[in-house]
Amino acid sequence: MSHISPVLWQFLVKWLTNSALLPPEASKIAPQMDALLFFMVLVSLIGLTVVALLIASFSILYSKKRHPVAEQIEGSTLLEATWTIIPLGLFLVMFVWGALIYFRVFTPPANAMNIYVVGKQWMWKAEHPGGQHEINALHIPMGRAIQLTLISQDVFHSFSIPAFRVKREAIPGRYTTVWFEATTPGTYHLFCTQYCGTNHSQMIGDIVVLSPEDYRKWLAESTSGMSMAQNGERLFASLSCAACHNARPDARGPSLANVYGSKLALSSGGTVLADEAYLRESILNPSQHVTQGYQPIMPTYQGQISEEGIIALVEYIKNLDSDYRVQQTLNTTDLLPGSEGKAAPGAPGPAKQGMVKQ
Amino acid sequence: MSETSEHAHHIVSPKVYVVILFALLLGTALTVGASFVDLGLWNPVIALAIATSKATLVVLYFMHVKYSTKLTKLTVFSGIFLFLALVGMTLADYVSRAWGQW
Amino acid sequence: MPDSTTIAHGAEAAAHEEHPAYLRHHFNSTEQQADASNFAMWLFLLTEVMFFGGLFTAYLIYRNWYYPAFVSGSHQLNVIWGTTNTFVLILSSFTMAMGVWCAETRRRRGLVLCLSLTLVLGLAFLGIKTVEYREKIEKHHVPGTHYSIGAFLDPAHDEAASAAGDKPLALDMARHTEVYFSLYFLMTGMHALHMIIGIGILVFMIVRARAGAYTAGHVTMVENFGLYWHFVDIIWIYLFALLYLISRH
Amino acid sequence: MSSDTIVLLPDQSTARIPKRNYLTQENGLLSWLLTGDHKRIAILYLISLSFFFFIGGALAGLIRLELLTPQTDLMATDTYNKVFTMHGVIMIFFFLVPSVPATLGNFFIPMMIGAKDLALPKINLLSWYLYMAGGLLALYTMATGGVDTGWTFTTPLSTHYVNTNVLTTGLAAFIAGFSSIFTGLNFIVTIHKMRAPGMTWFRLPLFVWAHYAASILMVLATPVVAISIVLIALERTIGIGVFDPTKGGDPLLFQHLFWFYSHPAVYIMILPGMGVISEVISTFSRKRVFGYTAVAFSSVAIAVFGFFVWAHHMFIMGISNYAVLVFSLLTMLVAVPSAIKIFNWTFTLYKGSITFETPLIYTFGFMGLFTIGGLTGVFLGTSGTDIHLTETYFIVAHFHFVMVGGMLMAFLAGIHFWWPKMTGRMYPEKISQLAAVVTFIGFNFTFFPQFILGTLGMPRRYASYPPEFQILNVFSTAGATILGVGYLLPVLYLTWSLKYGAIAGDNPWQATGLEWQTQSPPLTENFVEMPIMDHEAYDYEWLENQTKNREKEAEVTSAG
Repeated sequence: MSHISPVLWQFLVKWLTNSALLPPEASKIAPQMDALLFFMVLVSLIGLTVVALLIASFSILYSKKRHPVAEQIEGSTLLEATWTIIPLGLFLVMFVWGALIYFRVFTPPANAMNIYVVGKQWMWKAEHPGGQHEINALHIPMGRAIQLTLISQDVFHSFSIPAFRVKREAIPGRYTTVWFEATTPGTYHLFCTQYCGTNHSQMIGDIVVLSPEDYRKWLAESTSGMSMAQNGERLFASLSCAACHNARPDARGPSLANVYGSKLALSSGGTVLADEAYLRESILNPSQHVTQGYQPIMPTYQGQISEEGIIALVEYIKNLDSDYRVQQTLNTTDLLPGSEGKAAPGAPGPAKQGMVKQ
Repeated sequence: MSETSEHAHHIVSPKVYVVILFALLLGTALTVGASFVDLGLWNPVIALAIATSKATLVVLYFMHVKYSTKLTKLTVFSGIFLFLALVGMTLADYVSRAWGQW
Repeated sequence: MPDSTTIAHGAEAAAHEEHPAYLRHHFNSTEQQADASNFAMWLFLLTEVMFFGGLFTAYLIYRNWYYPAFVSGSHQLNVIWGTTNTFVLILSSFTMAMGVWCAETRRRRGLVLCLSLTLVLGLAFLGIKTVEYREKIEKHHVPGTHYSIGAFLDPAHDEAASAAGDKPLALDMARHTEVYFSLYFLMTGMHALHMIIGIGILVFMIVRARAGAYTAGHVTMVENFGLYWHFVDIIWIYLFALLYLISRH
Repeated sequence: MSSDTIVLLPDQSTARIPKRNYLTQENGLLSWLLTGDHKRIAILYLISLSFFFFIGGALAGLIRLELLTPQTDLMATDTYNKVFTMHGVIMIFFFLVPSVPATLGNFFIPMMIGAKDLALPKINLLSWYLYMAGGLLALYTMATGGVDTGWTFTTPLSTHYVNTNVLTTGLAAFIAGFSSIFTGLNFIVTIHKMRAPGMTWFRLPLFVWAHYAASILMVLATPVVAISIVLIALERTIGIGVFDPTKGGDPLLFQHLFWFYSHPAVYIMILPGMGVISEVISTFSRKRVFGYTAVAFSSVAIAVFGFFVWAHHMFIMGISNYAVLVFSLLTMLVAVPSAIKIFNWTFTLYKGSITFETPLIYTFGFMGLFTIGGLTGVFLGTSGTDIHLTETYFIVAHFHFVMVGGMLMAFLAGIHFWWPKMTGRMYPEKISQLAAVVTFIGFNFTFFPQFILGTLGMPRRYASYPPEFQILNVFSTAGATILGVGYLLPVLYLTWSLKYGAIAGDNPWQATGLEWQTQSPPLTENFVEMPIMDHEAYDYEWLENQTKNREKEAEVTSAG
């Protein structure tokens, strides 16, 4: 192989030994995705070969030398039908197969562990339920379903883990979710794949998959002392949410215990599933999500809580399984000066007092 | 439409225009009147229905589509169709987002 | 193949005819020329439909999302001005249609009169629109940094809102009235822009009509402009219904 | 050699370029700038398009150079961002969208249907001026600091988070959009109203059908992007809240409106190219296109279905899952007509009598590359695999296969095919065959590695990347060099041929289209007398009889 440039040869060998066509399969969905990909590559190769062979053989057989006079052929309905139906059938198979995978990637199982990810120019911030924060990195345990709840603070970003074959846009103003279950410990690429401005190509990081023991160790090492729900609780108190959401008989707001995951009847009619997105929306645009039997008196917190703050609140509300906790909070807020009459109807005032910028 | 031929240029008589004018004015009065009555869900439906019939009158008579070639009719139709496709398919996304995950 | 025969027929017929001065060299007959420009105008209107289509889509989506804001927003509009404007525009459409008739029947004075009336009515429409816009500007209902939501938080102290019996909106919903006014100004503004362009062409056409340019058999320009003017009218019919009326009661 | 070519040139010692033709009709710069002649406007477009193509190409070269190494060493990241944005804007709005329609379409549609000109010559000239205004504005933008939003102008990035020249670039695209609308409108009117006697719909060359389909897309889709650009501009200047999430707007709505145009735009780009392929493949296999009606209707089907697939650009952006299903299914449907076309072209070769001149070599290149490009499109239209592949180099490779591999190959095939008609002179055959092969090889070298980069997960629009992707990027950059040579060659030898090329005569390829039945270069009014179409499209027997009759006549006159 002396005639091949040694540099090129080195490169080739390096590439072939490294990773040939696909990144490692490190999640449960990856082999399924790859199976479909291989099927599609196979179909494409066959299709391409058929076309190439036909062109090549016709070119040889019917070149002017061999075949000086062309025979005029109008067409053939049978052939037209063949190459309409066969590709259509194959494409439909791909459609159904692909839709099944799409369905799996974006339908998290009920017991998934939820990690929040906030994208901003140009970093990823991950928030674990235990209160661990990470930037441009995500530590996750192997063999456990992880759901990511994504949001962006500014522009569109996209959270991509090629080794897991998953990707989801983080969009401003709305939660999106994706889930995966890592199968192999190791460190994998995290990319932002949606163009997001100057340092788009530096919005990268590491996904670190740990064995369950290592993960526990990591959790213990990187704890910030307060869980996310505890952070939320503090915020809940300082924003005086318990002034209304206190589960007393005369409460102006609905009780929030066990509200997560339930079907709520709205005063505008209709019911809604109280998920993360709903909780977030009803903090920011409360008048559109008034629970039946209550007045639309809650002020909006748009522009007053950071996305991380909202996440903490959402996480707190999610974990509320009794009114006892709220009433505890209430007792503490009662001690705060000027906490009475915060949510006076129609007055935008309370926001000023309860403002917490994280 | 027997009077529609490829080349005969149909001249609509002023009488027709006057009739249409009064129909349009009447339609406007009706729709304004209807808007002050609370009909719930029917308010937008009625308003849009009257607007559409007014628009249809304008297209058919003022714009001579009634007397035009098939090609013109097809053009108008394809415009409406694609307009509805743009609005409809985009709205379909927004409406079905509220249905939740699956 | 009727299509081909008619065209062939047209070509032969044209060969025996005297060519009028306005027949451009690449057409075979005046009919072909008129047909072509008429069809082109329709296609252009199609692009206009799609142009406004984007705005209508946005309007429908946000009306769905922020219904109370859209209701309160529309209560700030003046139905009397709106209705007057609708009448004005329908009348101008009528005068335009009559103008086309005058051109077709070769009445020069009638055509000039009709076009002038259309012009006056068009200007009247824009005048009323200006009055409406000024009202919005004074109340800080133009989206942007100076946008004010006072009228929606406290409707009792706002003339238009209290007249409509508005209840105060929650702060978050009141903020979304800005979306309503964004769309209001966009849609009516785009419509007004089309009116202004139309009026410019009208002035040009009146000058030419006085010289008798459109009453000698070549009416395509008048007809095409008529199509444009009627189209602008249709857009307004829908804008009037969507912006002023459907949330009125 | 004579048995493997169909080229039939007049006796070079006596042949002359006709004295009176559209090029010599009038002289002086003004006669060009104020012309209403569709052929002259086509030439104006050809020159200006080539200019923008090479600017866009130079930017592509810069991108490839930067990506030679994993670090950002050649330019800063925001410079890189500006470079790829301007590459996209210039290539899409100022090269690909107008490429075949504005040059070859403009030149040949009236000739093919036997008309003297397009229906609206002034509008045609206006659309060239709009194109130039838009193009120069884009260049001005580039010179005064550029723009770094990506050609997709994604909100809220473009409205709130960049402070580069979004407004002027948007205005440039807006103006170019109107140029495109007017071109499409002109074509539709012309094809409907200006056909020669006997030229029925099913006697139209497939080139005309393809342009008709593309024109529908131009007329109906472009205004939607125009309004979304207006909305962006107002959002940036005044701060209206239609796309701004903090004011209650939905940034996804912009994506809907944008892709409502920009997906059909892909078909605007490729359909005219497909038209070229039909003409070339029929001519060089001396056969009527296999399944004429199927090919004609598949063009229209692509145009119609093309409108209803736009949201497949948004599968992972949080549109509703039901919408994903619907749009994914519709995307599968739009893939079928393209497959039909490929097979019909292939079977046009069957029992033909094929010669391998340059246009056919480019056509074979097109068929191979477009097949790959089309099939990889199915990977992206399938909702499941789209998750992994979208926003990576896979998508970059995919659309370059379709648009550069497909469209540019078709454009070059068409330019070579009609060069003798446009200029009256032949291009040099040998070197142009070489150029076609070089282009094909260079293209594959450049873009095939990018598929693998994509499956490996390398994101698009990255100025720097992890080092393990370097080897494939080196391949790609090396290929781009070859590709560059492949594109420069035609410029050189085509320019050379303007003066030194062999005189082509009326119909060097013995093709059947009406455009070949008149002198080359044609008269300003195209035909001496109005042609009458009395045969089907691609009727080679008619052509032979025609030639025989003419020979007989010549014999009779010489004998007499």
